[in-house]
Amino acid sequence: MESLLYSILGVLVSLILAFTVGMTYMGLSRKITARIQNRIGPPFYQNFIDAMKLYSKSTGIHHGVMHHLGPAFIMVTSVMSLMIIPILNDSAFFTNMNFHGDLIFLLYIMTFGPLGMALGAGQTGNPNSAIGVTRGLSQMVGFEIPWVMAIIALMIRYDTSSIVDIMNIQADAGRWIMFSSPFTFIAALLAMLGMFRYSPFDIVGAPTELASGPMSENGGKYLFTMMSSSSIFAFAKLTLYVNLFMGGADNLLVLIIKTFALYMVPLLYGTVSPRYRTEQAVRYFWGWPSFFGLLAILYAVFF
Amino acid sequence: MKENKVKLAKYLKEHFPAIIEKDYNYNRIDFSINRELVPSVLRLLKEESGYIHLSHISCVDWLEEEEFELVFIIWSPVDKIKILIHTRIDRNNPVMDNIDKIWRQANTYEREIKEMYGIEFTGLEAADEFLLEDWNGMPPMRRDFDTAAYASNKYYNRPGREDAMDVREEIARHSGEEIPDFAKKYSR
Amino acid sequence: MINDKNSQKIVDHIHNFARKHSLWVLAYGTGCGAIEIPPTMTSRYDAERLGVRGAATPRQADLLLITGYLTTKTLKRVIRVYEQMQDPKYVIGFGSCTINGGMYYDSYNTINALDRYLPVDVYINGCMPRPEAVIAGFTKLQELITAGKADGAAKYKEKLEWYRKNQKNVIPNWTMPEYNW
Amino acid sequence: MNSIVIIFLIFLAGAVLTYIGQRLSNILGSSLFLLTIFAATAQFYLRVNTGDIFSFSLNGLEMEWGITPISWLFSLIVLGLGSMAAVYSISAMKAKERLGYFYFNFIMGIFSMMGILLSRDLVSFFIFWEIMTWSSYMIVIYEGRSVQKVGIKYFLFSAIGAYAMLMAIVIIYSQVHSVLIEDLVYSFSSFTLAYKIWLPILLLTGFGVKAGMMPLHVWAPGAYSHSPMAYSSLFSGALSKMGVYGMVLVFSMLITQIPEHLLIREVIAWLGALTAAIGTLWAIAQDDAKKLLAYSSVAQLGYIITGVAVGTELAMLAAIFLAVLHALFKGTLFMVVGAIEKQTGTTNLTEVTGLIRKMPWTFIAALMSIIALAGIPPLGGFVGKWMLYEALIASDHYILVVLIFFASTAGFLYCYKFLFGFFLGQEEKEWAHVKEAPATMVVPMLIFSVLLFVLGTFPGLLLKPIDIGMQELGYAASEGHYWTMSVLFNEYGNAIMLQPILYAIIAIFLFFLVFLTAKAFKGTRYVSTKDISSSGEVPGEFENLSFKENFFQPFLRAVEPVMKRQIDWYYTLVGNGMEALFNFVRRVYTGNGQTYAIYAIVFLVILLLLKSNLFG
Amino acid sequence: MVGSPVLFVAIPLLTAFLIPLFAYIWKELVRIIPGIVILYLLVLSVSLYGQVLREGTIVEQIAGWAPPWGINLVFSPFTGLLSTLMLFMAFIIWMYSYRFKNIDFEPSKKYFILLLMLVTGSIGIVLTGDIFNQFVFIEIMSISGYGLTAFYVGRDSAEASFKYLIMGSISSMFLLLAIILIYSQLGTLNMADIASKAHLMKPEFKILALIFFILGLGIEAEIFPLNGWAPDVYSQAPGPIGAAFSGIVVKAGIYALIRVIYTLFDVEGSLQFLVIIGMITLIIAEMAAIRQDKIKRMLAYSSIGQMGLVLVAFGIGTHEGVFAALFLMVSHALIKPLLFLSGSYLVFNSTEKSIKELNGLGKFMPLTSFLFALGAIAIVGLPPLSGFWAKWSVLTAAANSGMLLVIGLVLAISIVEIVYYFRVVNRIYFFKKEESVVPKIPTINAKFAMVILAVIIVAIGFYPDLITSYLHEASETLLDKGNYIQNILSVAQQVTQ
Repeated sequence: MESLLYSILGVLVSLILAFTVGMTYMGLSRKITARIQNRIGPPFYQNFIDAMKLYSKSTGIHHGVMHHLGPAFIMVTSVMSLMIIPILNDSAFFTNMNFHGDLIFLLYIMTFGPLGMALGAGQTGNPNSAIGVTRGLSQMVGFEIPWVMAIIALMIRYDTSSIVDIMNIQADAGRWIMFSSPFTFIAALLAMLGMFRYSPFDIVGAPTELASGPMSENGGKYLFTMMSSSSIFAFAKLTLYVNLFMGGADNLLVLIIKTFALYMVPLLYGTVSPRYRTEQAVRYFWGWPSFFGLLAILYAVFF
Repeated sequence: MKENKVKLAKYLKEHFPAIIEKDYNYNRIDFSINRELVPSVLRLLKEESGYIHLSHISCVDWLEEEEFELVFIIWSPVDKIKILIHTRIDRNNPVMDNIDKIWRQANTYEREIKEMYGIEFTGLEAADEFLLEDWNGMPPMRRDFDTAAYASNKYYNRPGREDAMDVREEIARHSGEEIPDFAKKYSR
Repeated sequence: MINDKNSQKIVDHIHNFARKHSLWVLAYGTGCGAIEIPPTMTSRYDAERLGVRGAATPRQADLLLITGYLTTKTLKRVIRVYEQMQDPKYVIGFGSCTINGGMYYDSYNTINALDRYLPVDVYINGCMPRPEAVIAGFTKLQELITAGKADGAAKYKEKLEWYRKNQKNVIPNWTMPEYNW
Repeated sequence: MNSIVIIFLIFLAGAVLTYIGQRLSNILGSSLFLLTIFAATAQFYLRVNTGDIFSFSLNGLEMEWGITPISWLFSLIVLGLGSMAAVYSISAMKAKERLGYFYFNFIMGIFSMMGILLSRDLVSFFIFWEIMTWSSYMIVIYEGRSVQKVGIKYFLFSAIGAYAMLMAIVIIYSQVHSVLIEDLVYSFSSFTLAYKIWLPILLLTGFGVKAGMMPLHVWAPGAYSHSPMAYSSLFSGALSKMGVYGMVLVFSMLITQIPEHLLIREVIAWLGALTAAIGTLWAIAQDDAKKLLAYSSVAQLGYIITGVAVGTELAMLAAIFLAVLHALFKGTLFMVVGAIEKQTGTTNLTEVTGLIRKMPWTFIAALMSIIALAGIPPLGGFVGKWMLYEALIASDHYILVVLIFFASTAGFLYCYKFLFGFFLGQEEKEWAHVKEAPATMVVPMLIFSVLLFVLGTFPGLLLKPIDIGMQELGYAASEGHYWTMSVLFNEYGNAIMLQPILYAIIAIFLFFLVFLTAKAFKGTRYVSTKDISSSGEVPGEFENLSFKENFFQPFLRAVEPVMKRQIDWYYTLVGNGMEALFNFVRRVYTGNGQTYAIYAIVFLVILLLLKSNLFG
Repeated sequence: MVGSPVLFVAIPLLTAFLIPLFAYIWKELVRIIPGIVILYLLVLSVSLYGQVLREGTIVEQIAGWAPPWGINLVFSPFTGLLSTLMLFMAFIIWMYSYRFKNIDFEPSKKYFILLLMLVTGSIGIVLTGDIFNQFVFIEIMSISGYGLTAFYVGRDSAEASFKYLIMGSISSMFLLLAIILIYSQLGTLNMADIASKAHLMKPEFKILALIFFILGLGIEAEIFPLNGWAPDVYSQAPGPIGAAFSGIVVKAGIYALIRVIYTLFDVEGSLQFLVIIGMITLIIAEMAAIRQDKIKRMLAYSSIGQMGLVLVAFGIGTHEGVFAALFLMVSHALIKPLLFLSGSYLVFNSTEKSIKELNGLGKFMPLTSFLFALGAIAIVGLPPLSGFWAKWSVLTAAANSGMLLVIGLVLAISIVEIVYYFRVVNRIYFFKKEESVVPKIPTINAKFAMVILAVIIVAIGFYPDLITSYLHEASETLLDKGNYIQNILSVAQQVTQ
């Protein structure tokens, strides 16, 4: 009973943590982008203000049940992913509701959100939304390939499908998987570029082309929910990567440093890249990233 | 260039004795002809002489002469010669032959001219509205359309513009050019 | 406790603070003013430091920016866009064309005073206003929001009939859906 | 009389009576139709126990009908889906012509499938197999002239498969001198190596055709999409499972007895995975919902084939689990398409839009089955796919996992296309009149949706009978090791509790739903889909803003090299070559008497010349 | 003893010559009398067959001459089965062609005379135990066949008949040559006697005789490449005659060939030769069939192909093989006439007789179309119809002898068969009817005849044991050559004693 209470508490705390950290990262990303573009840029807490404003806006309309459910779908995905991913190494309540979480389960629960959002976006009837959704799904098919290859390589190498086990193995060996299985890490990292949907893979939102795509009919609370869920999801993904490849974290500070370092990769890559077309993006992921994924699997099988 | 223009003029003269030619510098040559023959001239030029590109159709309102002048500008990428075909039509009964069977893009120009000048193109198939929405007065580009009066009548005019000078008079004074009669009524 | 007047005041204060520092702009790029927006947003003048940011669709936007003359044909669309925006919402008129018609005062198809048709919170003078002026306009709007005076949307709802009469005056074929939120 | 025989008699008599009854009156025909199927179903579940045997001899062959746990399991699919599809087809086929013909073949279809499952010998298996083929062929060509090419194609491939199977059976008979399956299994180990290889291959060709395995699948899209939807659900859901059933038998009984290094398992598993991938890609390219579902069926059967072919305990468990689920969700989806076709008159995804508010129950059924199809937790499809991945990884088929994962992810694309095309998007004036389908059509779909949900939450309900069936096939008991009521253990001993996950999902979902609605509930109103941000333009009443054409164009452009040519093209090439050959051969018969006389003389000369070679 | 085998030859011949006389009494008798005669013979044959099964082979001598010298008729389980089958088919055909096309008095007289003679010839071939006598019967059969082919007045049928005549005369010539060879060597014409003395022949002569026999009988048995006449004849003769050819005449030809190969000589390699030539016949015929656009020609090629398959089955040489061949013969003799009979009503009023004209007749002639479809399904060997069991027997027989290639080829060819039959069936049911075609509803007797055939096909399909025991008995008899010789020659001994 006590452990259940702890874990529920842990989930709540890590939710708040994820929201805060995720929002800050988003704000920082705007600041960093601005600095790179020789601007002052908004303050790092700008995203909190935006979220607050969106929450305070009236949400007068919906286009039907699925439109209403769409943001909830995404939120469920983010929270579920966060619940499964352990936040810290060997922590009493920061393991969350982790049930020796299965990586495959994670793969699938992560697709629940996009599909839900796609349904929501679909019912708005805005053609831009539908176009954005088709792009997003196509891109997902693209980056899931190297990503799943990396995960399979991990599972082969370490004979487990549990995140906690992988973290423990790294702790025991004293070596991050990032270094012991470099190909796996490269494949996963390249897949991450697509996951975060920064440039050059920002074909889903593409404000100037698609009027922000799937989100184009969502304002107010809908947008707030989407925004916060994407922050939480970003944090969850970063934590997952840290857990899998960078040996997890012993305390929150280390976690934040590691995740931020990882977060810089898609962000900095994005600031200097123009946008891909959809088929280019898809083919990109089936090129070098998948090749590295294949190398990772071969490496895992033979060594 | 020069020989080509001469040859062209001769060629057109052979087929259309009524055509009037006026040569300009460099690559421009103008022809005038009555409106019934315009489609034939255009078709001949397009299909026989290689003038495959219709650059524009333009319209001039000769209010005093009670006529509209239509100018068809066509161009040949081979000869690099620009031909302007002028034709005049009656301002009180503005009807012209539709040429969008010769050039598909003529349709757009014709719709614009129809809306802005009220010239009917026989057999023009197009949606009812092009640039103007819900317009049912005099075509606005005709010179006898008084746009200032229309605007002040239709739109709310914020007070405070009264001290505005008439720029036109100032210019006339400087350059010594006379303001034509028909423009005088716009002067304040 | 929540419905308490004082606590409502605090909540309003926080909300206004958030709204003030997060203005999402829907730039309706009519006329020559549209070209002034890019310098305003990019590195030279960087309006984003004020929390001003472009929004892609009316549903997400707070601020409608009319950047120049409006033909009657465009006015129809602008009204539609304005009505699709979610409360609270603000309008900034941009350049002398929106104020009194500017150089198009005698055109047969441009309106001369925007505030007859939409509730304008702030006008920015000039033909065209420079980015500094634009930023000054944003700052002015922020002040108004803080003071709680940027209530154009409320005015629009209040005087809807008057606005409608004016709109219908210049748009003869009124086929638009009714404004209903 | 033996109860198995009684079931068959019910079916046969029912089929004939229904045909006659339909001639007399519509109601009589329909009620006889339902009565037959339900009577047989009731008879089967109430009176027949596993282990019942009925032996007889025909044409000097010992034959046997009986029921094993594994066939009992597949009979769930056949009779469950069959009876639901029957209920559905009453309304779906209303006001169509030649109903007697349809009902007759429908009953014959179920009859033959039950026959296949109940056969314990190869000859009656083959006979029922062929009855199944022609009865389904009859329904495929129900629509008339436009589908006769499709019908010929279907029958041709079925015949190729069936004759491959017949050849195997004949060889088996000559070797074993018995057609009983158990005798075959018993003596298979004493066959020569060549027979050990070729017999399974021949049998698998036969089953592979019905299961739509890769180079043999070309009939499937046409046949699935052109039969009446009431039958398509049975066709894709149950009939194709007969191929899977046969494959399960072959892989668990025969292929276990041949050396591993022959790679038959690998080849078939790869074919299955390729089927899944290519089928998915083609499904994405379709604009017609029927075609889309047909290709999707091919793809889904690809997973199942892979699972069966890999053949470890977990893989087999996953494959059979997926087979049952595929029957449920694909059956539902075909029913959904049928309902939409009935209500709107078309199944073109680019035409129909925005039915969600007009056909909400149909939408719910479609949504549930799509979620199950895509394998998203918490519905049943996830459990099956999860087990399949675990099994493939545990048995060292890494590239296969990637391929199947690709197919499954790309599957989202057509899933979304299906839902978006029919139910979401702009609500056009054209479809304003559409009403919800009649209750008899909706209820079967909803029953299946609920079943999908239940099986996703409590997979143990289904895994238990599968486990019993697999023990019959010689697998070790997996109970307690792989599953309990709702907890799944994987190969590494890690567990996934499905119920808590499900509850968590529902809880979070409700929380955010309340969060979104509670405060501004009064303020939030429905506005029509014409009221969207379209740059201020007001869409006209008949102005179509739907995004439908070239839906996944960019993606298809990315995969263009793979899809340049359909396999059909190669078959057409072969077919044309054959036609040319036939045409050439035909010229032997010139129609000229003198030539024939010369032939006779030439024949004589040849015989005389070769007489020492020919005759001793 | 219910009757003598002699009656099978004597009665129909007599009737055939008497028919013109009956016609003077009452014109309808021309049509009725043949039926009564055939029916009587059928009953006789069935009862004789029963007796034979109980008591053993009946050998009947004609005119009291003992077998090696005189002519004798053998009614064994094998020949009895065939003669019963033929008479049954003859009866069906009579029933069907009673008032077929309202044949006028004069033509109908000819028609039934020729039909009776055709039946006589065929049964004679099967029953006779004398090789020269068999030649005579072949001539009777052929000549009536020429006549029936040219029954319709017209260029095409005359041409077909002429082709048949050419081939027939080649056949007779080589048969005679073979007979002369044998007689010159052995001095006997009795089959049993030849069989018992065959080893005395010089091998070269034996093989030469065999080759002549194969050539001569091959023409009647329609083996490739001697079957060029068949499609023309089948398609130009009246519909029921096509049925008679495929159901009766070919069977007689096959019987003669088989008798020569199985009983007369025991030449090594002849069975393999049968398999090879049968396969070639099967493949070429089916390939040709798929490209036909006239329905009867298609059926004819299909029939040739089936005969090839029968030869293959005989060529297997085992008991199972012979059993399979007989099963196939019976099954084919039931199905192909059904196809011919229903098919000829389907194209009854059309001018071209092409497959195109069958379009959409399913709606207008439901029963006929259904029966045609049933026949098509049966002949391609789909269960649960009799064709399947026949094919099954052939395949198992081949498998038991290890002929895997044969199995593969037969099955591959079956797919070709499916294609062309289903094309036709699809046309019947799913195409739009041609405007020019006027459907013709079959007469009641024709319907009855076809339904009887269909019922038997379905019955055998569901319960093949109906006929298998008879077939086993028959194949036993064919294979037991010693017994055959002994049976006949013992009669001779009885006589001499």
